[in-house]
Amino acid sequence: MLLNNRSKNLYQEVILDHNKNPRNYSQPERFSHFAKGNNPLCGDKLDLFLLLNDEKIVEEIGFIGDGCAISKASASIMTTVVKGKHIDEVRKLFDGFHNMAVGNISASEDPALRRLRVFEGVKDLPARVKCATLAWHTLDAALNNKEIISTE
Amino acid sequence: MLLNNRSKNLYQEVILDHNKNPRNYSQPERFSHFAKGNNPLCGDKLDLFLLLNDEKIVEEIGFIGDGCAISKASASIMTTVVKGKHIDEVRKLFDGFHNMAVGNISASEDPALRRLRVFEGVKDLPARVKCATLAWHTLDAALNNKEIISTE
Amino acid sequence: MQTTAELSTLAFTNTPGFVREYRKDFPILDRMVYEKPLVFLDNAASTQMPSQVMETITAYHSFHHANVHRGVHQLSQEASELYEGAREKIRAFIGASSEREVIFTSGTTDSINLVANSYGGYNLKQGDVILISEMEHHANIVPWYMVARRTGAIIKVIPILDDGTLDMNALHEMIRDEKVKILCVNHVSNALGTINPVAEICALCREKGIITVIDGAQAVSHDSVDVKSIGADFYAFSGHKMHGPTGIGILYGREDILKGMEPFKGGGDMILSVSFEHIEWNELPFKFEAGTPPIAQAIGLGAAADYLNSLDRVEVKKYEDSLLHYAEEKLITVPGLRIVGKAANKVSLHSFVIDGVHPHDIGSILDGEGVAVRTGQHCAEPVMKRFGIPATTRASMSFYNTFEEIDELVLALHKVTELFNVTK
Amino acid sequence: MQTTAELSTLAFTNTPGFVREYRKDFPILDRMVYEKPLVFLDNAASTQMPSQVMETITAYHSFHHANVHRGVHQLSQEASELYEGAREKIRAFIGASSEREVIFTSGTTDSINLVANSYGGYNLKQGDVILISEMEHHANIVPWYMVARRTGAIIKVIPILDDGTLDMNALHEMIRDEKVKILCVNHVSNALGTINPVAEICALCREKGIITVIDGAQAVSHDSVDVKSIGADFYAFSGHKMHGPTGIGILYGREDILKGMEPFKGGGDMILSVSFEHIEWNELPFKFEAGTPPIAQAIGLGAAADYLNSLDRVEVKKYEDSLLHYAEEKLITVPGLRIVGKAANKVSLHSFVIDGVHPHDIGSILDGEGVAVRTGQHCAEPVMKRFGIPATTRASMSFYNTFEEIDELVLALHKVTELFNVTK
Ligand SMILES: Cc1ncc(COP(=O)(O)O)c(C=O)c1O
Ligand SMILES: Cc1ncc(COP(=O)(O)O)c(C=O)c1O
Repeated sequence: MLLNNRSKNLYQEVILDHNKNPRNYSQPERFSHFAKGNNPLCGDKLDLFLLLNDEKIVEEIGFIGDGCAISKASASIMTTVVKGKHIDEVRKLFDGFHNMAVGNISASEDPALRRLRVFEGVKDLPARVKCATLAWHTLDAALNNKEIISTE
Repeated sequence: MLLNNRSKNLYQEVILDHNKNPRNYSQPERFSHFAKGNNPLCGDKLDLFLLLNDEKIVEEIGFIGDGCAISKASASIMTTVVKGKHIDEVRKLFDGFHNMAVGNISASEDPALRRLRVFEGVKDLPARVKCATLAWHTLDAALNNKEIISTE
Repeated sequence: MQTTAELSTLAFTNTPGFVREYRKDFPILDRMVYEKPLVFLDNAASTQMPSQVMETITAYHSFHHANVHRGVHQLSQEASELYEGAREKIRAFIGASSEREVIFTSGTTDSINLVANSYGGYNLKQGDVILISEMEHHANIVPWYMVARRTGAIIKVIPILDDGTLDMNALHEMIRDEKVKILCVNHVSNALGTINPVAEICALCREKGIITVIDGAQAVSHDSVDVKSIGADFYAFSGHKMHGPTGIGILYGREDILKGMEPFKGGGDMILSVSFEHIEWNELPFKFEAGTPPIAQAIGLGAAADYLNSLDRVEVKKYEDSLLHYAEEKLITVPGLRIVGKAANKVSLHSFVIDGVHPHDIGSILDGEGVAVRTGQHCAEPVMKRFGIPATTRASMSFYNTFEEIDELVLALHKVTELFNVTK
Repeated sequence: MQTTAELSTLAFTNTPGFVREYRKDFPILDRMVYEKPLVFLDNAASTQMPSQVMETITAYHSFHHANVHRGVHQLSQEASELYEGAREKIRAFIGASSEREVIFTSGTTDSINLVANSYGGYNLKQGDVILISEMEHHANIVPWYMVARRTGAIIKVIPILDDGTLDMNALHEMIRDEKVKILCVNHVSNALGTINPVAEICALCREKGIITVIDGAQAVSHDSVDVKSIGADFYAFSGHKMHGPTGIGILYGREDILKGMEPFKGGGDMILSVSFEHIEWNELPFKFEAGTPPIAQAIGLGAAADYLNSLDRVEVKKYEDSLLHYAEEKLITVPGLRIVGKAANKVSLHSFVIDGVHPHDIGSILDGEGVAVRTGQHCAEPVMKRFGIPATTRASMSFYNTFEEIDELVLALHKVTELFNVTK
């Protein structure tokens, strides 16, 4: 059946796949940073765990949570993308992702966003931007040692 | 100068006269019944004193108070009308006056209302009905031994 | 639950002509969304306004507006008469005994806060019990939580059964506790659609001297309500859920109870005299209406009552029942779909979940198809916890919805399950 | 007071063309009353609404209405954007730092009750002092009286001088008392027209750590208001007094103070999570907006702000000043007339009494001539007591009133004094 374009752009195969089989979906044995994310509007909840090594590189990352496909896939893809990266780079990615999600920049402008561009479609669904960015805001909070954040 | 008809009908010479020179404007030496009337909307205030004799006839009546011309003239004319009357008759007059003021009956239907018909014009000024009837409601309250009434 | 055999005895199996006529009164129903005709199935959140109500409001502003109660001039007289006339319309609409029992508030939430503060705040003592049903909207929970914290009263919860009805056995048991002073229950649940037996509950409470606070927000648009035959002590509802304006609601209260209550808010018009040392409250209902009231909104609410009265409400109720059952029959054809709330007595709404698809995703995809439904917790978190689900999708119908719109909903849901690859 | 010589330096001595243009926006100004053209001089009670605002509201209901905040569907998105967009308009209109400081209420009265309960109720202790000016409207007295009774706080009154200005010497003296925690004063008095030096008062209070609650109900329609340069902790006003709808108002509050406050009302949208045991409040400003907000009214208020912004407000202020002084020159020609409230800084309203004629009679007779004024105590009983009068007649002007309308007022007043045979 034919789906509206906005929905088609957002609910791509890769998102549906990460929703069904989220990667790094567990609490790592050791972690140095932790935060809880919460989007009360749609009930998305997320616990995020990080292990930074001495060089400030993300050595381990894992999450556990419940939420819509967008929030879950975003968390899953985020973990795969940031693993092994320095936190300065991670923070840049967060900025880039956020700007792409709210439509400030196009994903094609920033090669670093290549694997995140599947979420570009949320910019047309303002109600869903928070779902897509929840994991990233939670990551930012964990890095800044804020334990609980909410995107309402 | 030409005045609007509604105003002319209400502010007749006799009302203006009673406003300026209210009759029975004092507290009688002896009284058996008393009530305070209050119309918070326009700040009309009225103390009413009555002496009923054994035959339940109004032997003495007096009032003191502050208020608009309509409320003052109405109190003044009321005292002159009810003096010497039996309370059954007084209560009938109250009903008649009230019905005339809200436009339920025309003054000409009831000869007893002859001296009160100057107030018939209030029926066209709904905001002023309470001013015209305040003294009468207070009289009714005094006869029923309610001490404070309000027409708000 | 209806079987197909029973369904065939329903009043309507097709959208009747009168519904198509009524639809013309609602300009918004002609809207397009993403180039598709809007299918508005979010009426439990807020209903749409007919032109008749809009015109009443515009006429008020164009010809009669002034502040009420305090003026001798013509406009103020007219505004006061329209405002008090609206009160009388609402009195008749809900069968209250007197206009003194009809208080204009800014909505259901404001109404319940008034009761919780002005009744509860002054009458509840340490250890007193407030019974609240598990299916309440937050509006009938949070004000009680706040007043309980202040007074030391205790909240106890009347449980829901698996089918989404109130556990009446538990209720019978719970009201035997003499500490119970107040019972709060909605007439109709916004999350489940359940119509509660409020007349029965109020009668039980009356016997025990328990004050009943009935949240009628979801009831007034679906059927005629008579507060006297329900026997409620308090009954609250909102304008925007009965095709009237936002910013207006009603608190009905029994006169003898209202009389003894302290005001909730202070200000102009609710007093007889003011000094810095002593203040005398005004009479009912004005004691509870501080300041300039929502004049235009009250008049709009009166017009909404007029509009509802102009419908054949018995026929409309039958039609909504048909819609409800038709929707059920169709919804259960969607793979993995489960309806939450299966009470025999429901208003025309269905809350449901689909295995493996989060309601928020359903809502977005339906939106893309032009179908407006609500997804989430519906301000009824305890209901979600009770059923062990994070949220539901809710399709809530009004008399202006059609059988064809239900078909659109179900078609869109099939697209969802196809996309998410849900099989039975 | 102006002498005639000074008068001639005024900006306008005739109704300028732009006023005649503005009048066309207000359909009600074309009304006839008893076959005479309406002369509406009761703007301090409630202002009239321009078509632009009416049209915004009707368009909202016709094309965009749905409940806000909670929906993923398009209409709910649009409604939310319009509602939050209105908040941003109001933020800019009053110069608040952030939208978190702008709370939608149902009016000034509701706003002040919120502060009295959520700030006063939690912070005032036995023996603490609330300073209230003697020229306050009941809306800024009664809520404090109620909270004082509950907390044991004491109300002290800042007196008014004979000219209708605040006794600033007394104020200086009174705020030296360390028990003073809150000071309440209106920006503009509705009974006298006085514009109070609120920036100065707020600065004095800030030094002493006294919280300022400024009632701006009468200020916002007459001049631009900037809450930051005033330095108020709280600033309250109503939609219907600035050409917007009834049923809506604003509470501005400084973010750091609002943050620490408990909510006033409980319900949907003001919480993050709810169980019967624990509730978590939402963020600012939502913590203070329980339930479905006055959506259409907020949007209407935003449109009213747009409308006011579209005027040349500096020119309009000059024009209103000219009207005020013209009215004064004319009024004092009426036998026995005395203006109550002679502050040098006044908005365009005059309260007055006439020897031997009760204001209520004046009001009725003026009404018969098509002239709408307010008579009574103007919800400011203490002001009446202060001046030893039972009531006044108040003619309050807006930018759409004309010099000719003042002439009509004065002509009608001459009829009154002739009828009542008042001579100098
Ligand atoms: C100075 C002042 N404060 C407060 C109010 C109360 O405003 P509202 O009745 O809109 O709540 C008014 C108007 O009635 C007023 O003039
Ligand atoms: C059952 C129920 N109660 C109370 C409310 C609150 O009504 P309002 O938001 O209009 O105050 C609602 C709607 O949101 C409701 O559905």
